[in-house]
Amino acid sequence: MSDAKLRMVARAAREVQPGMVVNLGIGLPTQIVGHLPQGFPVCLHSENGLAGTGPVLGYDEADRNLIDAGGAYVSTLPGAAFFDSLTSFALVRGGRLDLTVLGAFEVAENGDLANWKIPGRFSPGVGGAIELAQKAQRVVVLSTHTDRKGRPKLLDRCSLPLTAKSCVNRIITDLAVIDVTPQGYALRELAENTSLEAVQAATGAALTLPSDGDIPRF
Amino acid sequence: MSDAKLRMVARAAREVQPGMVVNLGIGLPTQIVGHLPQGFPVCLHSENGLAGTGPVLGYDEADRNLIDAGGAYVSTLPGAAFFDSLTSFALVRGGRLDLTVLGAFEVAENGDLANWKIPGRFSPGVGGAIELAQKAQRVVVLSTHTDRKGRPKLLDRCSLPLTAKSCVNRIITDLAVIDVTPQGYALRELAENTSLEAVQAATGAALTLPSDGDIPRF
Amino acid sequence: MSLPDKSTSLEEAIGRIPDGARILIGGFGVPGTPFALIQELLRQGQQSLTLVKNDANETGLGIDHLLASGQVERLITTHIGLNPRAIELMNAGKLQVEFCGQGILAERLHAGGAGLKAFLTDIGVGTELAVGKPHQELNGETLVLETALRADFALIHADTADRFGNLRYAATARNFNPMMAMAADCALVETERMVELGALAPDDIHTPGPFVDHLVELGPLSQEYGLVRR
Amino acid sequence: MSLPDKSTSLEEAIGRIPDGARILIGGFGVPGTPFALIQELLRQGQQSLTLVKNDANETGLGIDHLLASGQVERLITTHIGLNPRAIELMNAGKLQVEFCGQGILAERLHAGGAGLKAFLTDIGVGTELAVGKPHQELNGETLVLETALRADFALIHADTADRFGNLRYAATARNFNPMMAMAADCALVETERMVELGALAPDDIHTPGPFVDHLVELGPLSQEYGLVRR
Repeated sequence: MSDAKLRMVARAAREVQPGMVVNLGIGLPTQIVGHLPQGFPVCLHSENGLAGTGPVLGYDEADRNLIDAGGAYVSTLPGAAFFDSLTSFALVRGGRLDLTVLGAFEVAENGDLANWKIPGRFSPGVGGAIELAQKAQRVVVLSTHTDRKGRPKLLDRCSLPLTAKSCVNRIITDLAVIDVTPQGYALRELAENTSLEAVQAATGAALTLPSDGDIPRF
Repeated sequence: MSDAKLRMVARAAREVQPGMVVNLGIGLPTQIVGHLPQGFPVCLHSENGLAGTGPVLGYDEADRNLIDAGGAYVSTLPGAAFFDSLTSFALVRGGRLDLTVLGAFEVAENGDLANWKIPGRFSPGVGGAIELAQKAQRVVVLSTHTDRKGRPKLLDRCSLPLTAKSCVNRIITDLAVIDVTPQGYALRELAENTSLEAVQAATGAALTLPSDGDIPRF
Repeated sequence: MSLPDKSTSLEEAIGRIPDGARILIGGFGVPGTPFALIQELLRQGQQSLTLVKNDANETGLGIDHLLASGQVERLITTHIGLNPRAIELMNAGKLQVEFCGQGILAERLHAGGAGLKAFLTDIGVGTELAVGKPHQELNGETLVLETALRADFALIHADTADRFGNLRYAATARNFNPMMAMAADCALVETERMVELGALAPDDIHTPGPFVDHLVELGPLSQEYGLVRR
Repeated sequence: MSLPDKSTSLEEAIGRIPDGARILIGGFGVPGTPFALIQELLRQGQQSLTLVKNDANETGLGIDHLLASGQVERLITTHIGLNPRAIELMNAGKLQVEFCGQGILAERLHAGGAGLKAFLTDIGVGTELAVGKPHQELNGETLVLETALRADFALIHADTADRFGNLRYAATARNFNPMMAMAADCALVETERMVELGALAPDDIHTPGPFVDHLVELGPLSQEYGLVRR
């Protein structure tokens, strides 16, 4: 993993508070596990029917019946529980999921999220993303600031089909930590190796700055 | 139990076919268990969360956590399962209950059943009766032919609040076995010690007789 | 990573409940009724409560104490036939009672716990039980709209639990407890046995820990939990 | 009294399925997918099927065989991203695909299994996922009406079963199997182990026997059940 990605993931790990029930999306969010302190009190939820997910296992240690929602063979913590998909999403929609960390294609300044479909190119189905995004108590997007072609992912409006409306609370990228507020995007932190100007240039909507002008680095 | 009641219960036991899932209401229907042949293949359902209910137990053998829906301490058959109330009524409404045998205050010739409320005198709540009556694949009423004051319970219309509409398939009383048909009540069998005239007099609606005039006794 | 410890005391658990709270209470008859949590609620004396419980227990047992003490303003239930006091209070207008079909109550709690808003059913159509409820057509059939039911608290009785709140129930003591634990903002659990994390096999858990907020291990069980001699 | 025996053969179980049937199939990825029942369905060759399954498995696994053989007309699913053939057939108009949110699919199956008709939810409101679905207001909130989902058959994979059809699933192989067993007119189950009546503790059963119709004990498991090396 590049230094930039490591920094993003380490920063995202600080979003996980003690005692939370957390669902980590496929890809970068999954890497957060490696950045939590030893013995940190948290319950990871996998929407295919597991609470208390432990670290990923290698092929030789794997149980053929025990995967996370991304298909990785995982271990369980002492106190883990298995359940059916009905119970798993009741947990999400019923308000028991404190935090989800997800990837994104696009985010809008009102918190709209698009992360499941690119018409004509990618439409595999929404899976569990819609309910995670709409119903987690807190939604953090962990994503590169721009797409592969350098275009901003943080926009005033999404152009892609939405996963859920007004659901994103915070966005953590390789460049910045940005909150979605009633006044739009609010810059909270800057990555070590970037500048305010670079972040503004890479963002497709206006950024509110801290009123005291002091922007912490991460 | 009187001879008449014994005869009713024994007759009702013949409604239970091999392989059925059956719910027996409180009171007389519960007595059916004692009239099934040894080892008879049937699954009794108790709506408080049990399939495979066995015979009632005495106080000394009872488990404080194991009752049927009438509050009786019961045993379980090998292969019994416990489940929550959600699953229990899913079984009923989802069509997995082949037969229920229930008591009645009143039945109407279109199959309407009233067995839960007498306004001003008795209104303890409907419990599970509504779903059992409306959704069992087959509903058999097991009841005296008349009430304590000698008034017919089989009527053209119910006067009491309904438990469920057009739900009763068959009525077994101390006097007769009567089916609910599109043409109204159809007399199928007469009790040993009664006459057609006595049954007609005790019934509050017209009775269709077998076309061949032959009425079996039970 | 490790799973958080949610164990607490009876007093502290029930102390979270304010006057006017809406409380789901597990149990069908004696089995599964959280008698110790109910006794502590009686002792602390919170007022103007709305309770949701399958039945009103019997005289001198369980929520009958709360009816007798006047702490209950409203009861949502399926059947109160074994509690003459409940019927008397209802008939005297001192207790508001809302009756619900038993399986419909289970589904309303499931809907609440699962974050759904309402469901459509043919149960009760054409009877007094559907009067006053919204009706609507679907595919030519007339259906009743039943709303989801959630509450501020749930009082749950478990047989065995670990400190994260994974629960197991015994026999027919399961009944409404799983749905109620899921349908409350704050689920308070009493358990007959507390075991170490990992002592319950992950396949054998009836209510997963994430649905539980606070957990109390019971001492010796009071007489209320015992067999009822009839 | 005794509980009936529902054991049968693979051939007889799948032989009940006619052309044009609507079939629920358990599994999330490999775990819980009834590969042997699917292989027998491939062998018998029933046509014009509608399948309901969380995902389309991966190429060369599970229902991918039925897609390749052209037996499937329609697929109701949540995500087919791991099966390029499914996406290709969909894009070519050779496979009708209806997408459903994962938890909404679970609830639609629950509603079907529980004999409810529909439910109201805020999930998907304002997104393309709610387009074409009936909307209605409840307490000032705009909601989507999601209909119950039932089918003629369910193909279920259990870890352990007794001859009455009480089932236990292993780890995350549970997933959609319990709701699907409940939402079918006829639930066909394959089990890795068949045990005697009474060998499963009544408190430890995931799917109670009354929901199961026919039951097949598997021999040695095929490679499809094994670990997937990535």
